[in-house]
Amino acid sequence: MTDNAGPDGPTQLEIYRRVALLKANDERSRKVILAGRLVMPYYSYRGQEIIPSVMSAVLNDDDYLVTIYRGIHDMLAKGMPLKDLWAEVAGRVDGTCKGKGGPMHLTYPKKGIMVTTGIVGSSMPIANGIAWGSRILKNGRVAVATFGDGASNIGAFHESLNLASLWKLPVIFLCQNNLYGEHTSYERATSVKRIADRAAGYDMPGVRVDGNDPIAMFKAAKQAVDRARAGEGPTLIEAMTFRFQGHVFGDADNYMNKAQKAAAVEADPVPIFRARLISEGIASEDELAAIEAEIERQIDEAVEFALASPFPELSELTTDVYAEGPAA
Amino acid sequence: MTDNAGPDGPTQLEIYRRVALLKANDERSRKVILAGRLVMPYYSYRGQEIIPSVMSAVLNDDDYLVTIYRGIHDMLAKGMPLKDLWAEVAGRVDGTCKGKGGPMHLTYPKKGIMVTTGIVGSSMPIANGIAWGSRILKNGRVAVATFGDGASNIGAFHESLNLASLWKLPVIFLCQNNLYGEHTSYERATSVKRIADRAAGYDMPGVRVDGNDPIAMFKAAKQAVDRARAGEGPTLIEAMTFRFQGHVFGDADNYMNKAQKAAAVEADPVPIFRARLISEGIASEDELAAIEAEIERQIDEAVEFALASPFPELSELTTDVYAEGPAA
Amino acid sequence: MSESATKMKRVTNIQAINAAIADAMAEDDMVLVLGEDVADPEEGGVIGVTKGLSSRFGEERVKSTPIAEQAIIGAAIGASLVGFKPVAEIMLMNFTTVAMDMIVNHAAKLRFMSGGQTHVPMVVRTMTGVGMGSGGQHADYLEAWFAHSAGLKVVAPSNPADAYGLMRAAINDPDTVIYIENLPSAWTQGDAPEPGHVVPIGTAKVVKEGSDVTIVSYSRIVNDALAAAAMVEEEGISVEVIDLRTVVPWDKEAVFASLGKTGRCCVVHEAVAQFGVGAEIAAVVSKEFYGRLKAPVARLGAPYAPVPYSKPLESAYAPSARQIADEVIGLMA
Amino acid sequence: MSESATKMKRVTNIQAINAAIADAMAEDDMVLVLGEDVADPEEGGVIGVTKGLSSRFGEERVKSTPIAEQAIIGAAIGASLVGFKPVAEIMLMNFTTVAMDMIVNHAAKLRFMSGGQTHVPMVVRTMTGVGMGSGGQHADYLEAWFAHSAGLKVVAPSNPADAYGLMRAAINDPDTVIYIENLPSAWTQGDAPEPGHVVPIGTAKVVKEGSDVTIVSYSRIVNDALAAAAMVEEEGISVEVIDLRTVVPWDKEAVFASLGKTGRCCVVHEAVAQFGVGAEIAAVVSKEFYGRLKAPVARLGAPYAPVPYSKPLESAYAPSARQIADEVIGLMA
Ligand SMILES: Cc1ncc(C[n+]2csc(CCOP(=O)(O)OP(=O)(O)O)c2C)c(N)n1
Ligand SMILES: Cc1ncc(C[n+]2csc(CCOP(=O)(O)OP(=O)(O)O)c2C)c(N)n1
Ligand SMILES: [Mg+2]
Ligand SMILES: [Mg+2]
Repeated sequence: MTDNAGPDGPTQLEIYRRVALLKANDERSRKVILAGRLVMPYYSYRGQEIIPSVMSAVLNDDDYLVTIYRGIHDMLAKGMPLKDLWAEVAGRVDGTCKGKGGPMHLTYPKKGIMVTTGIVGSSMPIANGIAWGSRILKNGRVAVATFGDGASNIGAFHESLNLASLWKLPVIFLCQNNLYGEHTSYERATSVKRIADRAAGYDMPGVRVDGNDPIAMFKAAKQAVDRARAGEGPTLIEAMTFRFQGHVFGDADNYMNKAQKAAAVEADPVPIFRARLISEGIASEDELAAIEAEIERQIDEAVEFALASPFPELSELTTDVYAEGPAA
Repeated sequence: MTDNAGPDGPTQLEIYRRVALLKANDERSRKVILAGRLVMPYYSYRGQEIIPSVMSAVLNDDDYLVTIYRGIHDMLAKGMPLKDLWAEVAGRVDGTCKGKGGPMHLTYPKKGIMVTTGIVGSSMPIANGIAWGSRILKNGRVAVATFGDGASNIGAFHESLNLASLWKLPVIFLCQNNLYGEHTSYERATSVKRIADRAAGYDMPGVRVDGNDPIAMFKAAKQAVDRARAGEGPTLIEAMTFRFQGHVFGDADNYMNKAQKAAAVEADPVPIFRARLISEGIASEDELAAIEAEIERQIDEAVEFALASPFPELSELTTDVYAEGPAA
Repeated sequence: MSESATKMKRVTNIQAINAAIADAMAEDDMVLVLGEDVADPEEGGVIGVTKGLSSRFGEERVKSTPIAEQAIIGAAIGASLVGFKPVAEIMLMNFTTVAMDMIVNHAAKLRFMSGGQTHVPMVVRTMTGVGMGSGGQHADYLEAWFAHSAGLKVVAPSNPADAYGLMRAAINDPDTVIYIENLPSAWTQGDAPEPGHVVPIGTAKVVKEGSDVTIVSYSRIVNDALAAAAMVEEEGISVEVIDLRTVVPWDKEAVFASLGKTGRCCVVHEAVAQFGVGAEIAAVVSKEFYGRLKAPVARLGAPYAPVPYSKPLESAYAPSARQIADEVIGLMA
Repeated sequence: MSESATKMKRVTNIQAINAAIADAMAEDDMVLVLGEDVADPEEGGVIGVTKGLSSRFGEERVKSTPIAEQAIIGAAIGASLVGFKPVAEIMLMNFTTVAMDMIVNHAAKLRFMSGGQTHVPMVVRTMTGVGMGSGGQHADYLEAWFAHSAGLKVVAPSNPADAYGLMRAAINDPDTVIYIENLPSAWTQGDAPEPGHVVPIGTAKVVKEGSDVTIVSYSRIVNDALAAAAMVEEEGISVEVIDLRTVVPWDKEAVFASLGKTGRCCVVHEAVAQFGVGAEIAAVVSKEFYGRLKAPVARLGAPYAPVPYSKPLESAYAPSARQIADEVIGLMA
């Protein structure tokens, strides 16, 4: 029922627009932190930009996303406005969550970004429920749960995939396999060679794909989303990628394999994608440079907006706990 | 490294001795409850006798077992004395646990019966730790975790199999697939056709075997135990069987498929095994009848012993909470 | 089953809860039910609390699940986030231990962490209580854990009419409500609720008036408190019994009003006494009535130990009417 | 690292805990370590608490695990049952929510349920505390949950020397000990412990003597209590500060002795005040000192809300030295 076409030129350019935004935003985040303008726990996604950029190009605006602490790339790709995002990570009232959630709990239902969790594995059970709701409402929306390779070893993964398959839910389990879970390498934590192979244990399609290849990633994402929307059930996608930085910005990352890391950085998917867009005539150097310049400008604006936004009042400490206000 | 021989005659007779004990004990338990001599939540294992009888014939006395609420068959097969067992389910001081544990928490370390749990899935993570300890001590002992088909859908299953495989632990995951988890049929709860197939997701051997066939079960158990003892790591055994009674004794079991149940009872593995022993000349009718009579006698004795044993003192309410006695 | 329950004179707790969920589902398409064995092919729950619901409302709204409590609560949270009002069953309270992340890190906090953008209007039904002879892992009262977790509400009815009214309130509540059912008294009868009867969350009820001592309690053991009151009445002690019904937020006003009369307080619950809900109530009361109490606040709960199996021990585990009566008498000494 | 720590004059909490585990492992082959990232290929833990241990004692005794908290605690329980003394790390306290079944239904209860045949002498190390800017799911103090679960012990040191001494005691303890480390003060220095120094579980310490008010506290916030004591001292109020060090079993004798002098009590912890450990202490003290207190027992804890992200809110979440001081002043009014 789904064809196997890759993205056309305009779609690729659309994807690149996101990729460039994500990369620039990551670099700016680290710069702002290093400059001491902002203090926050920051989980860099540098190297993983292609995956969510493609996924969001395949999704509709009103499809749902449940993501994790390392998920700012997912959110930006899904359409979270830069200003709201920056104000939130700066802990200001103009943030998506009035500054109360922070970088690990950004939420933006207007673009379907329903939950960001800091608990490994917890995106999946919740995405199931959203997908169940979609199906009852027959609104055609699908839900995507993103998570890491490390998360594929925790109980919630297992329970979620079993339930989703049994219930044939319109959900996509998107594993971003960056080969590390905190300080632990893939092989030291995961007993199976390919996480995608675990899908068979749930009678669910499982596909391992090069998440840094926009064409391959597009095909895999499209197939999964089409399947979900057609009521055929969930898919597990294992998108291979790499985390260029340590687990949390500032850690020494001595636990990472130096050669493996150097090779991955050498094969940075963003400049490769960019070069191909030009070589294939999809966009000119000037066009891309203009896009990138515009992104920088928007980030400038967002950062300044965020840092000028006020902190929340202390009364916020006890609001939003219950609908009615403070209790007990 | 392991041959594929079935059990020899004496071993089969040894297995039958256990099978007969288990069956007689289950029937007696229900009788004693029906007669009102004992009140207890009773999870009948009738129909599943072959599995633990074979498994324990393959294990040594000092190998370990972690079992579940529906596990009295496992414990008897592993060597828990009848008197201690009956006194425990009767809540008396002469019980294995002084009456404090009860039928869901029988424990008997003298025969390696380390934990009986009432929480679905929880036998597995604990068995891993016991196996880890065995390996450190280099004592050659293996650990068996038994659990049901329903338990294969809970998170602890997944975490345990992954860890056991990664650590190459001397542990056997013995799933007794009786096609129901409480009131829910296998297909309504489990997304995969064969639980054994989930083993591939942990790079672990997984085998589905007819758990009611002593020969097939023996081969599977032997291979898994040999593998574990040889330091080659864990195995998942899915032993197919059927629960002749409802989930807990007394429930109406309308949720069970009548035809399926009738067919299973018709194919009761115990008389089949018994008849084969005779037809193959492994034992005579008289020998088996004598064994069975002796078992009945022992059970008589155990029941009377148990019911004559005193209840624990009220001071037991707060002992065994900490080593030092009552706290806080 | 459901329609009739509110037409009968006497109903069991099971019938009352069943009727409450059924009535809510009939009124509002957004009410869902999920949990192990809850649909009719599985007999509508281990003890039939949700019987008939899937036949009446369909298996898309009433879903039996695998044994997977994280998946159950996760699905309920997700559905909540897109506008549904799920009633999720965690069969026994001890099994919430495998779902605490979903309940406490997520359901309780999403409203706050999202700055009010999302919320989780689900109900978590769960059964517990000693008396079934099931030993150490099936009968704990863990309401203190949930009470300590801001963002959750906790209710625990003692009788069918309140069970109905609190369920209706819980389903309508915009936040997550932990709804605690006592298992051994599930089959106990009481007066039937009026259809549509709502017991507002946070409202206690004076179930017996009195002037000497106030007993504060909730869940099944309220009935023992009433029995204790009757016992001491014979000795001339007049006891007021307050059924909190809601543990969070507990009805301070009602408790304070009663203590204003009696000046003596005994908190009773089935949970372990140490670090239990009674500690919070005793601490608040001791402070609020500093210098005005006629005796120190008494607390009664289970001993600091797991639930034992052996019948005589199990029977002695939760405070008995006799023990409550003795405690009350002690307050008058 | 370990050998030197007890030779240095000043050490961090990290160094002290590291030294305690290393010394215990050197003395006893049965001591094991497991948890996420704990071995040296993973840098000996996210903040290096177990650094050097796997290199010194081998990867069979010091094992990094997958992200699977049930598997971690399960493995520790299993090893405990066959004679080992495992030190299991659950990186942050909020992640105990996925392992509560193993901890509460199993570790805490196996001794009791087996009638004393088995026991679980494991230590569960876990870090928590506000101040890292990590928001709602990484900084909760949940000791009240464990305290309410009979069969567990709970300790929470406030300084490196106690951290060392309590770890040594916890490893030697025949029962499960929940060992709570404050994350933001992990790098804070204090006097180094003597090698082999043991702080017996259940013993509080008077960290400052005084005669007007007793502050009862534990974990990092003891330091704020001391600061508060210094503040009010200037106003002529003499404060005694008790560092409980052990939450279960808490040292009633020490607290009662102090209150015998002061007659005024303020309990301070970082956990949410409502239904927190402070409630138990306040309830017990109010009863024990009925009629002898000079003021109602004060309780200070976090507000009834999740931990907020925004810095000014996060900073205002746990009670500050200033707030503690004000509360103490209030007690004198
Ligand atoms: C239940 C739980 N355990 C441990 C942690 C601590 N932790 C945070 S991120 C992380 C690594 C996760 O790795 P992976 O799933 O591969 O995602 P990645 O960070 O690589 O994107 C760990 C262990 C947590 N947040 N939740
Ligand atoms: C975590 C948890 N959830 C639910 C239950 C209630 N429960 C007890 S037994 C059972 C069914 C288990 O089925 P299965 O694993 O197939 O084992 P069987 O009883 O068939 O031997 C359930 C749901 C439980 N004990 N623990
Ligand atoms: Mg990763
Ligand atoms: Mg089964």
